[in-house]
Amino acid sequence: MSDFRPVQMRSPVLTVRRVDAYHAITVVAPGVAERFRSGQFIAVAVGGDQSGMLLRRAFAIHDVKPDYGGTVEFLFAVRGGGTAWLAERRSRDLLDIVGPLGRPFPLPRDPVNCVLVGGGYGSAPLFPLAHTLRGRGCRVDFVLGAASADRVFSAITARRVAETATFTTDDGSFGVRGRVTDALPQVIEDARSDVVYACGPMPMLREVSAMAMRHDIPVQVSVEETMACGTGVCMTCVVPVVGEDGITRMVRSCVDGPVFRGERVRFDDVGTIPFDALGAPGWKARGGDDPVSAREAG
Amino acid sequence: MSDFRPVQMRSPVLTVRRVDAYHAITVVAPGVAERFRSGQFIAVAVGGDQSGMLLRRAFAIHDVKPDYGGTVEFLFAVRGGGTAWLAERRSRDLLDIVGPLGRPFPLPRDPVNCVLVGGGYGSAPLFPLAHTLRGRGCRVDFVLGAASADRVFSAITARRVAETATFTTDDGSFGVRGRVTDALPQVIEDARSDVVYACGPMPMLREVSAMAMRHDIPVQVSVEETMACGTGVCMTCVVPVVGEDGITRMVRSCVDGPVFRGERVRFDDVGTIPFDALGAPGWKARGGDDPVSAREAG
Amino acid sequence: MSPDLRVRLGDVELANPIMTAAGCAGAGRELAQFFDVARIGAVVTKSVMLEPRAGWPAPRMAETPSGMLSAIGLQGPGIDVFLQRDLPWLLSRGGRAVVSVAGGGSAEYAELAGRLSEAPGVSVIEVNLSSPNLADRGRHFTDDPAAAAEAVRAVRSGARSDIPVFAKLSPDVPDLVGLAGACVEAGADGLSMINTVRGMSIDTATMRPAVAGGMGGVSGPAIRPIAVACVYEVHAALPDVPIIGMGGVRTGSDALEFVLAGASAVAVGTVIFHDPSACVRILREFEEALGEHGVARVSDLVGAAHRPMGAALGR
Amino acid sequence: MSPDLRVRLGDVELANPIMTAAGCAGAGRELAQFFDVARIGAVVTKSVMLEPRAGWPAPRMAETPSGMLSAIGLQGPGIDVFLQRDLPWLLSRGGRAVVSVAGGGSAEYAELAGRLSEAPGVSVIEVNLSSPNLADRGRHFTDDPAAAAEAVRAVRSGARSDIPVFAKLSPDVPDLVGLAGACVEAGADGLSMINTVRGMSIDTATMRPAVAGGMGGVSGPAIRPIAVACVYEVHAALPDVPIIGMGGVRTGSDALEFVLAGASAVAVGTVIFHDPSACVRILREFEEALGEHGVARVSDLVGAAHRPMGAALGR
Ligand SMILES: Cc1cc2nc3c(=O)[nH]c(=O)nc-3n(C[C@H](O)[C@H](O)[C@H](O)COP(=O)(O)OP(=O)(O)OC[C@H]3O[C@@H](n4cnc5c(N)ncnc54)[C@H](O)[C@@H]3O)c2cc1C
Ligand SMILES: Cc1cc2nc3c(=O)[nH]c(=O)nc-3n(C[C@H](O)[C@H](O)[C@H](O)COP(=O)(O)OP(=O)(O)OC[C@H]3O[C@@H](n4cnc5c(N)ncnc54)[C@H](O)[C@@H]3O)c2cc1C
Ligand SMILES: Cc1cc2nc3c(=O)[nH]c(=O)nc-3n(C[C@H](O)[C@H](O)[C@H](O)COP(=O)(O)O)c2cc1C
Ligand SMILES: Cc1cc2nc3c(=O)[nH]c(=O)nc-3n(C[C@H](O)[C@H](O)[C@H](O)COP(=O)(O)O)c2cc1C
Ligand code: FES
Ligand code: FES
Repeated sequence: MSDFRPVQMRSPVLTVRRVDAYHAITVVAPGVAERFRSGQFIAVAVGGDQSGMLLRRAFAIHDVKPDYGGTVEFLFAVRGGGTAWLAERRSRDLLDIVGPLGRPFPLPRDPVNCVLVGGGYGSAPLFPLAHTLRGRGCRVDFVLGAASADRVFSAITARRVAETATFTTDDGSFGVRGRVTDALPQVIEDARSDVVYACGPMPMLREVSAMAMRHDIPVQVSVEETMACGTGVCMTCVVPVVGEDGITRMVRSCVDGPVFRGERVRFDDVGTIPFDALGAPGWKARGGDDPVSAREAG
Repeated sequence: MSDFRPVQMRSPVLTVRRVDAYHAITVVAPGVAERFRSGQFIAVAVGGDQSGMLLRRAFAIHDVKPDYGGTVEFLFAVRGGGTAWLAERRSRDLLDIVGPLGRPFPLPRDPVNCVLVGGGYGSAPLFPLAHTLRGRGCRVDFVLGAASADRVFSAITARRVAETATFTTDDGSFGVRGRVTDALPQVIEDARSDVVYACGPMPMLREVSAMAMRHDIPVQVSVEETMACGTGVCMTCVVPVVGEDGITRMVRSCVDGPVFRGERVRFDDVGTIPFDALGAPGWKARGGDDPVSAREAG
Repeated sequence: MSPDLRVRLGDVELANPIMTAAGCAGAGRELAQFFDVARIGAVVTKSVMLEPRAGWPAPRMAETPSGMLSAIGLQGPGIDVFLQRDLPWLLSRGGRAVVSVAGGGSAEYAELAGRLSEAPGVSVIEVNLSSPNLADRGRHFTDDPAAAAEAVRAVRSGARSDIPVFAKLSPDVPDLVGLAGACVEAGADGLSMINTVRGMSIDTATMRPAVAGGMGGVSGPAIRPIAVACVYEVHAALPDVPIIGMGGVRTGSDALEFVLAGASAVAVGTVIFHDPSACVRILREFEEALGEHGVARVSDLVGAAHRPMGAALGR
Repeated sequence: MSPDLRVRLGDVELANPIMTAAGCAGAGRELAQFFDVARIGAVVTKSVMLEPRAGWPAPRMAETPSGMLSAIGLQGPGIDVFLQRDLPWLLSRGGRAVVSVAGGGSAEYAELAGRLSEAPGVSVIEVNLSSPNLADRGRHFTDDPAAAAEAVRAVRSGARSDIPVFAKLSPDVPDLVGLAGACVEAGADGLSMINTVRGMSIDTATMRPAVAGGMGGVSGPAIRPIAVACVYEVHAALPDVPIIGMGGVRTGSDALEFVLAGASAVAVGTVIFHDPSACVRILREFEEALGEHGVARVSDLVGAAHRPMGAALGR
């Protein structure tokens, strides 16, 4: 694997399945499959050639198989026009995909104990990660949560792959009633976890990161910010992240992420420009430097 | 048939076929089928729910059958994004169609001799017309032309339905080399035609109308002007037509047409506002009445 | 409990906020084939002029991404035919009539308003200010706030006092808020916006402009964000002036977007060409959206996007 | 025979007319994963400022029909990093650099131009005039032709004389032709247009503006007819001034549309987000379209839609 560059291709749909509240699409995409590392995502064009939906939709890669030269599976919930269109695809349709994109989950050098925490479809990228970690001799524990039973992800696979799998639902329809963060501390202690991997909504990632920090173990989170390009050129997907040098920067979650060290993401400041961020208004006094006006084009 | 109003429906596609250079789509559309009269058309939404193509595409109804409560067939050549999308439909897809639209071909009361002249896909509406005319005891003769053999329409059906069928192609690849207007005078004389029906490009209709007038027989033409709505509300599809009262008006080809008496269409003035048209600049002197400026919204 | 959909345009109350946009629904007759025109808030008619007008030659339109470019040139039969044929038909079907008028100068605007005031049943007069001002070399009234104000004043003085007058604005003006203020100052009871956005398409096959008029107006969903910005901005400056918002409304959610920006009513234009039943579908979707938000009165939502976070519903 | 695609922007010749639009391609590095950046006419960089700038908070974008609304706020690392890291990288790959600059006042514009002139390899400087003019309460330079002219003059005076300066215009101005004329008068060698169109989206779930900045800029195919109209109109008024046309270019045929309207070169922006290989695809389609028309030189087509019918090719 010398070439990590993403590729763009028209991939034939192999299968479209319903999985509880989700749809799973598998496409034949050898170039993507061979480059893929856990935590990466693909960006899918939606609506066809004359679509009014211009922007690609980002989906975590859930599974990669060697069949047909390499297939890639992603799962999604129907949300708006793009996912509704995807849900109507049939096998042999072509999907225009770009991938694999983004910074993957860093892997531990040693066979340590890993707890993987997922919320809703945020669980998707944790499955290939679990397989890889197992392959390296790591212990894997899952904590997967969702609003309701039909949104809990691949419970059977989770149980099969992991040492333990704990499930939580907001309505108690499956597993423990509550949130993943209610269950996590116990799992960390029982499993003597050395590292946390998490993917899900921002508030969940914030709490998981805080917990990991309290337990003094590293945490890798995969964030989700609205993305227009997925390839690093549009600057729409920024989150405030503290760098090695202690300086906060607005970094692109598509190329500098989506995986970040949890303690470096300034969750409380997501949706703002922290006053001490590089280039924030007044960051370096040049006299009367105003925030950019609302009519700003770029 | 007391209700002539068009209907709007989501019609399942029954079949999609290739017919030489054309695609033929049959949809299940009972409401349209039962109201249909020859010469009418349907307006089809293209590109799906989030399509960037906002305007419906107009297609002549080529065939209507009683199966499944009523089916409607239309034929088209791929031209731009809308027809390309249509060509990719498969059976069981739904098409949003509105129809039947427009003024149909008026039918003769008596069993007279009718010559039907079609250019390219303009032949489409002549087939149901031929059946209806035959049903009324009329003699039918076809003169069908196209650029090349693969664009000549349903030659076999034409031969079966009509007394005679003459074909012309620009390149001579089928029938006589030349245009329908080269063959028409002879057919009119041989068949002692009493009336001409024609559908095709404007220049063809102009010549056919002129010929019919020279032979002193009535001519009904079906015109094609770009249409945004097909239902009479947008005023984009106008052509200059002389009314019963001798006054030229810019009339809507979607509801006042597409079928007009050939001698009433001011073919030479298509694409202009004739100076003597109702409401033309200076038509009624009100002093300094300017043509509407180019920034005009409506 | 279903939400209260009634809205006020000046002194007039409409049963609901969804209406047609001028020039996109004739006077309602063609659309009545697809739905009952009495069910929507109002039918806004094609702009009526004093005399018959032939408009621009064809081609008059070109499709553009998520929109269209058109140059019709105000084709219409004139006020006499409108009063004899179109208006009575609409009223006979129980439709609410908002009549759009276009004139070449103040005298014409005043005369149109007077003629409409003699006829019974006109709910609102909308003044299309994007028609050419003959006294100013055919520039639009909207190009000059003073000229626009004069046209509004003419309509207001010619119209019966119980008929609200709405001034319809184009977005292609140097200072929209200033223009809006000038129209209100001149007696407009409300504002309609936006008219089409100036644009052009070139046919790459013929290498000529795609519509005979050269320039045309862009409409449809493509211009919605531009229209929402205009409504938002004018509502911020003139919060008490009712606005009929329009520009690319395709769904009930789009209509809600305009209401949140500050519109009291919402007109559907180009999307009617796509879906002749659009107005009733949008009305249904709009009502459902209100239900999902648990909103009791649509009027509570007008301009809600301007309120501080968390206070959007003003409760 | 394949058509001659070379075009001139002032004194600079480009191998072909297809380039990236500012802010939609970084400085080329990310796109180089998908194609060879040396193949397109030029890479127009994200607007560079003197200092690092964090821009607007997220959410910074919303999808709109056939377009998007964005409010980035000129995030960037500043000229030092640009000159050390981004520009050398682009040049090392054989890319042509058109560097966009944004300043808060004339002094900054002049300094940016000076810094760029010291570095080797800058082909053209594009002056983003839609940045806030700090001396005028943050209004944009384009809001005032005099301020725009001053910024252009500052860049022209700061820049090496062999580097053409292009002024980038916004369509939301009272008098585009007047503004364009003022920029040319002030020394602009050419014009780039259009920047994004002011717009807004409201999220109907939260009932708040969809982007953190409130107002944003609309881009993408939705605005293409607006952009074509601007290019057509300015080319009609200033036929000798080279124009870089942009706004919603998606296909080679769209690029041709801009050339026919009067553009000498064509930039691709938002569509890159949809298709990272867009520039090379569009270049190929553009070349094919020229072939179909039997055109020998792209320069023969610049402004062809202005010529009388039948003389479009000027032959
Ligand atoms: C790195 C990453 C990985 C993701 N993985 C998955 C996954 O595995 N499964 C899954 O179901 N969803 C995933 N999402 C979210 C997914 O991208 C959105 O659900 C999807 O874009 C919604 O598209 P839509 O057309 O249905 O919704 P719309 O609301 O119509 O979308 C409108 C626009 O907003 C953007 N958008 C809307 N919601 C989101 C969101 N939550 N995140 C980012 N952009 C959004 C869309 O891309 C589009 O541009 C992921 C997002 C990111 C950034
Ligand atoms: C009454 C009527 C009957 C028709 N019957 C047939 C038929 O039976 N078979 C057939 O193949 N075609 C027919 N046409 C033409 C057909 O509507 C166009 O070929 C089709 O709209 C092209 O769509 P597109 O998206 O492929 O092309 P595009 O060029 O991408 O279309 C862009 C826009 O222009 C309009 N347009 C383009 N060409 C035409 C045209 N020739 N006439 C009207 N509008 C056009 C489209 O509706 C659309 O709004 C008919 C047209 C009319 C008006
Ligand atoms: C996300 C984004 C960022 C942009 N950044 C800049 C910029 O930094 N400088 C600039 O002059 N224009 C900027 N623009 C405007 C584009 O260069 C271009 O003028 C506009 O988007 C129209 O072209 P398009 O429709 O092809 O995108 C930006 C546009 C977008 C969408
Ligand atoms: C074909 C057409 C004709 C129009 N005619 C008029 C008109 O006569 N008077 C008027 O005020 N506006 C007219 N408009 C503008 C619309 O009323 C509306 O303001 C504009 O199209 C934006 O709304 P939309 O995007 O929903 O169409 C017309 C628009 C179109 C597309
Ligand atoms: S999504 Fe465009 S930079 Fe990240
Ligand atoms: S197509 Fe709209 S009136 Fe004929």
